[in-house]
Amino acid sequence: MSDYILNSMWVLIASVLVFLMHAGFSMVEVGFTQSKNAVNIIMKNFVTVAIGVTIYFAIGFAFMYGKDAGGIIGTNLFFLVNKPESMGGVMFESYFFFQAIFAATCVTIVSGAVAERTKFNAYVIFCVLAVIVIYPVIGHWIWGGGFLQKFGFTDFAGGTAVHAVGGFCALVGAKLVGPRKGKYRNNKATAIPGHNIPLAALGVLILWFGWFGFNPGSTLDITSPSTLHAAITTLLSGSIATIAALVFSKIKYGKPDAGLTLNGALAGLVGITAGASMVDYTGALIIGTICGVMMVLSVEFIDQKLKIDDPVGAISVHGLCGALGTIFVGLFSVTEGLFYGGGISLLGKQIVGVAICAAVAMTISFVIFYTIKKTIGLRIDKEMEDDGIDKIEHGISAYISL
Amino acid sequence: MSDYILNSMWVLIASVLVFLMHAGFSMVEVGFTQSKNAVNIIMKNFVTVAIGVTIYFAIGFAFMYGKDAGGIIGTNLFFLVNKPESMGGVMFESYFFFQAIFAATCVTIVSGAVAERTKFNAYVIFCVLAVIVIYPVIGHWIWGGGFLQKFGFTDFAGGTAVHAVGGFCALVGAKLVGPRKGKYRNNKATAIPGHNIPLAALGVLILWFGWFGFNPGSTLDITSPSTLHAAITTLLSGSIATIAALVFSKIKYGKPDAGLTLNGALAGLVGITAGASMVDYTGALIIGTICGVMMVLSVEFIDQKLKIDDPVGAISVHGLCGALGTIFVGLFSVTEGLFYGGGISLLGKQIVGVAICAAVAMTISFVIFYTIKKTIGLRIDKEMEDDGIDKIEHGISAYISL
Amino acid sequence: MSDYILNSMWVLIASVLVFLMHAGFSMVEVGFTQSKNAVNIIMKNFVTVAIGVTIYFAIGFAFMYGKDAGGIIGTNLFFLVNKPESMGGVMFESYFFFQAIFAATCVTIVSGAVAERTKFNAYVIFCVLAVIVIYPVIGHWIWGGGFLQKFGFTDFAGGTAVHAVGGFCALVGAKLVGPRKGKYRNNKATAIPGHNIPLAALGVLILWFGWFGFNPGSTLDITSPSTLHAAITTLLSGSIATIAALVFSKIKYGKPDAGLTLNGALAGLVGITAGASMVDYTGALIIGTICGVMMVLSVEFIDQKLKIDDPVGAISVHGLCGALGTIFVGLFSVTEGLFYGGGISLLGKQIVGVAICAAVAMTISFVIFYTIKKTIGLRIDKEMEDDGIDKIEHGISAYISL
Amino acid sequence: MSKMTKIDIITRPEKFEALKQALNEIGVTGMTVYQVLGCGIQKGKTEFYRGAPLEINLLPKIKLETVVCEVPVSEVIRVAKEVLYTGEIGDGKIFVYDVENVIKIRTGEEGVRAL
Amino acid sequence: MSKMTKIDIITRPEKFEALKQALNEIGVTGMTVYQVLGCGIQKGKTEFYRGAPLEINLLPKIKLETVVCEVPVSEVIRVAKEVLYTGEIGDGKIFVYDVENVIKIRTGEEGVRAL
Amino acid sequence: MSKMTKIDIITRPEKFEALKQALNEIGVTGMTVYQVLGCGIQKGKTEFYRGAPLEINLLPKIKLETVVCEVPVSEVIRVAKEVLYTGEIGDGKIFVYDVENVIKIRTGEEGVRAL
Ligand SMILES: Nc1ncnc2c1ncn2[C@@H]1O[C@H](COP(=O)(O)OP(=O)(O)O)[C@@H](O)[C@H]1O
Ligand SMILES: Nc1ncnc2c1ncn2[C@@H]1O[C@H](COP(=O)(O)OP(=O)(O)O)[C@@H](O)[C@H]1O
Ligand SMILES: Nc1ncnc2c1ncn2[C@@H]1O[C@H](COP(=O)(O)OP(=O)(O)O)[C@@H](O)[C@H]1O
Repeated sequence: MSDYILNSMWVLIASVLVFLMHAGFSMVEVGFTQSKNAVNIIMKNFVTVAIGVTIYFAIGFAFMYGKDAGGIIGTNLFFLVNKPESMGGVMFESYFFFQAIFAATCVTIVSGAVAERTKFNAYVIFCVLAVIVIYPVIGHWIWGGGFLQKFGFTDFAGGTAVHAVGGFCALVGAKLVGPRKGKYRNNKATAIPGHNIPLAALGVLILWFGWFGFNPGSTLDITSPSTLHAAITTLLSGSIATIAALVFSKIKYGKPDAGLTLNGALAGLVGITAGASMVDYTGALIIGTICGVMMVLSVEFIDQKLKIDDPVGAISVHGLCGALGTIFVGLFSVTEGLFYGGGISLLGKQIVGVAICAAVAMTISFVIFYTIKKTIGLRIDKEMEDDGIDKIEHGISAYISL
Repeated sequence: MSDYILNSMWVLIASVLVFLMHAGFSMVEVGFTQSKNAVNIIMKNFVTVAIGVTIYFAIGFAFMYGKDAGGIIGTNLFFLVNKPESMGGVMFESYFFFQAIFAATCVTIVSGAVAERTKFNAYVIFCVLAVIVIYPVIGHWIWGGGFLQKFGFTDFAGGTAVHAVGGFCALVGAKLVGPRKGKYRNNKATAIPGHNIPLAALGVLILWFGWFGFNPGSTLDITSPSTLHAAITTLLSGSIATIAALVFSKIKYGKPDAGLTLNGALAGLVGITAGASMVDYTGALIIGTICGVMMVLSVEFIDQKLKIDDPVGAISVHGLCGALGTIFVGLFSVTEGLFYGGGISLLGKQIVGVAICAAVAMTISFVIFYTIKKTIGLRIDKEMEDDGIDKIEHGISAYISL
Repeated sequence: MSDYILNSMWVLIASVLVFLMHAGFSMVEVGFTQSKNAVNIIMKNFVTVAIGVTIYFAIGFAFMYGKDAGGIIGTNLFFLVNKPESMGGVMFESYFFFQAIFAATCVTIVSGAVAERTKFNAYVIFCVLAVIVIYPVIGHWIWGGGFLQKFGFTDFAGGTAVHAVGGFCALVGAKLVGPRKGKYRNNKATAIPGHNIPLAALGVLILWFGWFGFNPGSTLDITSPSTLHAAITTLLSGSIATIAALVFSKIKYGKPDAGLTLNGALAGLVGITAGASMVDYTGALIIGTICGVMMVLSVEFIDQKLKIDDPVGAISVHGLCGALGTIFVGLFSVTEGLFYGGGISLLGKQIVGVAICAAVAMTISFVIFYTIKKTIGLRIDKEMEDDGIDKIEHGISAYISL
Repeated sequence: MSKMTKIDIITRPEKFEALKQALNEIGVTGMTVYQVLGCGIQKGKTEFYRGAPLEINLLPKIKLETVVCEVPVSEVIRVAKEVLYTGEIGDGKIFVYDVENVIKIRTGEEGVRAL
Repeated sequence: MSKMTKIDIITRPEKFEALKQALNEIGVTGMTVYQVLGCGIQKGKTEFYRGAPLEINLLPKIKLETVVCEVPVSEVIRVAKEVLYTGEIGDGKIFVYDVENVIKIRTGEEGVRAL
Repeated sequence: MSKMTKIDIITRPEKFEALKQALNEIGVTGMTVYQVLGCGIQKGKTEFYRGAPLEINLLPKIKLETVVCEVPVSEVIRVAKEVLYTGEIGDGKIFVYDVENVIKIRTGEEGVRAL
């Protein structure tokens, strides 16, 4: 028996942990939105997973990990036809399984930001396209042998490839679909609080659990110490960011804000994702702290200055912290980071890489969302928004007690 | 260190994943029923696990995997006395642990179908008997060296042994206990919607997570590529079935039905269970699609034609899709399936096997339920049904806010 | 590849399973308390994890597993500086990760018992101090090479080190903070029922799931048969205790009590923790049964005789059953237990060890809680207790529907 | 303006559907429903929760409120009694109140025409 | 038919148990309870939720509604005031309305006898 | 004691915030809010749940109840109409009732002064 088997097994297990993150995302999004749209959120999360997996199997994986063409896109392995026996040092099936479960995550992030006002079919169309052209293509550049990878850009577990890209698509989507009715009164942001904080909290803890598959699993190598190292940095960053967000929200708003504290944990987890195996414990603690605080500032900035309505804070948590965390690798990488004597070379590459990915993600998602808006329309009608999508679009309420 | 250790470890981990399915079943059943009976559902699920494990340890395992007598039943290993060191290529303890966590699943399926109107003690009696005479005996035939196994009937992870058997018992139980009050008005089915769709959705995702222990774990061999293959077919079938049920319900009823979409995921997972390691990706996608659609038709048929009241759709999801999936092995098995040039031999065996198991499961469960009905009674009284089992039988409401 | 890698991997996976227990604790505590304090409970659980991990990383681990000084305390490895490559036969990182996730558990137990009336900052201070001076110090004595370990006291997975210690701190905390308003009317206990039994049930099942990391993981050795043995005893004890509590509550109060049944499962799991690898199946069943029954008696005794208000039953479940289970090792250990011909030597040591830990835990936590009470105060003010901590302290309700 | 009357019917939640249908049949179309907790002759009992006594003396009920004018009050009462009667404790009660005025926001109509 | 009166008592949820007991003692047995949100002098405050202002100006209250006839209204009010008084803002209010009729579905009795 | 009047406004939940603000501006400070289910002209439709017909004919509404005296009833009605009017079915209704008395528990004041 070889490391090969052991690593394949590890990746399988890590994938299964990651799978539960879909439950986490669902609960976070349900909890942070209004009860009248809970069924719709659930449905969106289910289609996201289902479509994500199916299309990634058919096309996405090929684009991402197929034979590289010009550093831009993969070109074979559609429907896994002619699949090799192994990939990345593990059984091909392990590799694919891990990636397929990841694939939908990027889109799920968007679903939270555009929640409560986006047409179901519009979202489904975006979901399909994103799993074909956004995630796998950028993923190819970063992980699949594309130009960013060759350039030296580094993203361990998807701080940019998954989170920042998802977050930037979310920004575009939320901007284009517009704020929920009543979110801005007299041009001032008002709170539309989530309807079920305990479910949201459960979701965050489930996500955290899954993150231990996401980050440590990304080494694809359980025999390497960096797998366990990544587990610990993930734990530390998530913890300190929780504290940072709690304390900072208390200072800023006078009360320990529950929503921001829960988001704080996620901010720390997203922030460490790009460099979990590359930064040391101190680095993890600093990254977590900064992400926890920056996320709070960003939530307010996006909500009140940019006037973009993001019910779950996805843009700040995934977009900002994903990007920050990726750039921080250039500062905190123990081998090449600026603060560890590695000079500014990696830092520069990280900034360039993040900028390219952000720009591309925003452009493609803008094209998609804008086209949808001008054709079938992005936004549910006024009546549906008032009465709740659940009743009108799905014909059922999430909670029925009479 | 040997494959033996590694496989034992894998089976342990898979078992733990399967264990969480009990949380999944609980949440699905709670979410799809009325709030006034939520505590009762919870209690049923807890006793099912507890009794299932305990009795399976004492008797069930012996009947199932003890020394075969006449192809019908196992005859030693009661209370695991004189247990061997290994079984199925893994440590005996691993093997037993995996099986014991499975054991209660079959009964749990029944609890959903008879929910909201069945006496608690009647259910407990059924549960005890089912874990002694239904699940282990049929299990022995299929997996324990019994006559069906010798005959060549194939059921990889329990499409029939667990799901179809559970579903057919559910059919008998639901028929004998009768529909919930108000379910049929003027002889027409009316909907009694579940009270908490988000919890049901969480349950489905948790079940899906556990399924990655259930199916891939059933190889008992992590070194074999079929373990990972089973993981991928499980993922694909669940995904496509979700889409199938969603689209089909939209076509049929005009709206994407949340309950049916959630059930769709389960239908796909059940459908692939019997053949997860034996069918290829295309097979998995076809099986998932068919199961997703058939489940929708079956739910309507059972509800409106058979007039059997199944609050959670267990009969269609587990009974129908379990049976279908097992038969499909005869069509889609890459080695022996009809569509892959294997002729009709396996198909025939699968049909015969499913038929025998269904017949036996229905007969035994009929005898049990009928005897209970005629003695202590199956059905709660009218008042309890009106006011909710929680308040009367358990003296408490699930949700208290005053 | 060596056992070393395999065991490190196993410990990593077990740790991740244990991590989800924080979700379990949160849901149990939320479910068993009133809705008006649900956000506060959530926040407490998040800070407990976050602070627990961070401080344990900085100080706690050093105190617990650093170089022993006089059998009392560890003295190096602060911030993991100069960490060795391996510990306990696994990679150091694995070892630390497992321990760090454990660390907060002990405090979480307290948070349930003092719920609904304790100041948030008072709790945070207790949490910080407990993770510095209570858990790691006693942990050092038992597991880190301290005097109890040398003495021969045995605690496999933390029946005393985690649960009994947590439970006894909870006793002191709940006593000092006093009962919730309205709990004792005319000096008689009245019920203040939990507001969400399904969430509590989910929490219990998630905890049970995590326990399969907690107990089997504690061998740190997947190649040893005792790992799997521990899994099975955990399963059996939890199951039989569920049944025991259900039946006993039915006998005692006329109805199968949902709260006690859920607590019953936990009682069995706590009870087996100290000896999971050392007792045989029969032992596990007996221990589970006794713990299930004793927990019910203890809940009533503490509630009605001691008049200590413990909303979730933490004192009985963790304190009593943790202590009992540890002592039972002296009776049921197959190698040294009294009932297995091992004489009373181990039993004596177990009793002495539990007594010392209980006394120390109660003393230190008394000093901490008493000092807090006399300085910043332990108890929220009357108005906050009436209106709910959520609205006043956190400025938000857990469930919002208008 | 002819007399308008508010009728509150408090009864078991499970009877609601039937009651609504019956009222529709006699021409009552507008109604507002409350989920309430009630106690009357039908008392709760003392239960135990974790061994501590718990008085459940409020049972979930629904209150159906309808303001009528053209449909005679007596007719509403007759129908409600018919549908809701079981003879068991907990059948519920009907309360009748005077209404001063009704305004329909959409049309601005007042009084009877607003119903 | 002697005059029947509906008394609505709006107060803090946590006072409910005590109020119910006190009313039982003076002979009020039937009551219906609503969970409502209220604001009066006791205003909410502006809180922050994720940094955005959130006006919580409705506080959860309960409304206990009881229709009495034989028990004098003044007696009910006296008892309610006694039990509910704390002197703090938020003690609540009592509203008194006239009732035209009451029907007990189970027995068909009307008016006082229905109470 | 000058006449006190209870005004019940039943309307869409999402209009509540605006209504509250508008009422505050004309001096109405006390109010009690109910979450109710209603049907009027705005009917529900038959939906399907797992293929079985499900009549959703009750829509969630809020009922805002306010007892006024000094603030004229007509003024409250005017403001409510202004804020709530959309012209679509579902705008809601206003019901006006007579109140016999009000008592403020904290101060013991009765009638107008209790408001
Ligand atoms: N005097 C009353 N005031 C207000 N509500 C009442 C009164 N009497 C009964 N009710 C309401 O009516 C419901 C049914 O009353 P109950 O006495 O149980 O019915 P029955 O007389 O048919 O047994 C109660 O639960 C309560 O909500
Ligand atoms: N004018 C009113 N109309 C309707 N409900 C009212 C009115 N005034 C007060 N209330 C209700 O009574 C509750 C208590 O009133 P509040 O003014 O806070 O009490 P207090 O006067 O004791 O401070 C409010 O929350 C509200 O539900
Ligand atoms: N006769 C009535 N009695 C009690 N409540 C009514 C009555 N008519 C309408 N309502 C309430 O008012 C709400 C709005 O009525 P609706 O007819 O839908 O408004 P609109 O007339 O503006 O279309 C209903 O949902 C219901 O709660």
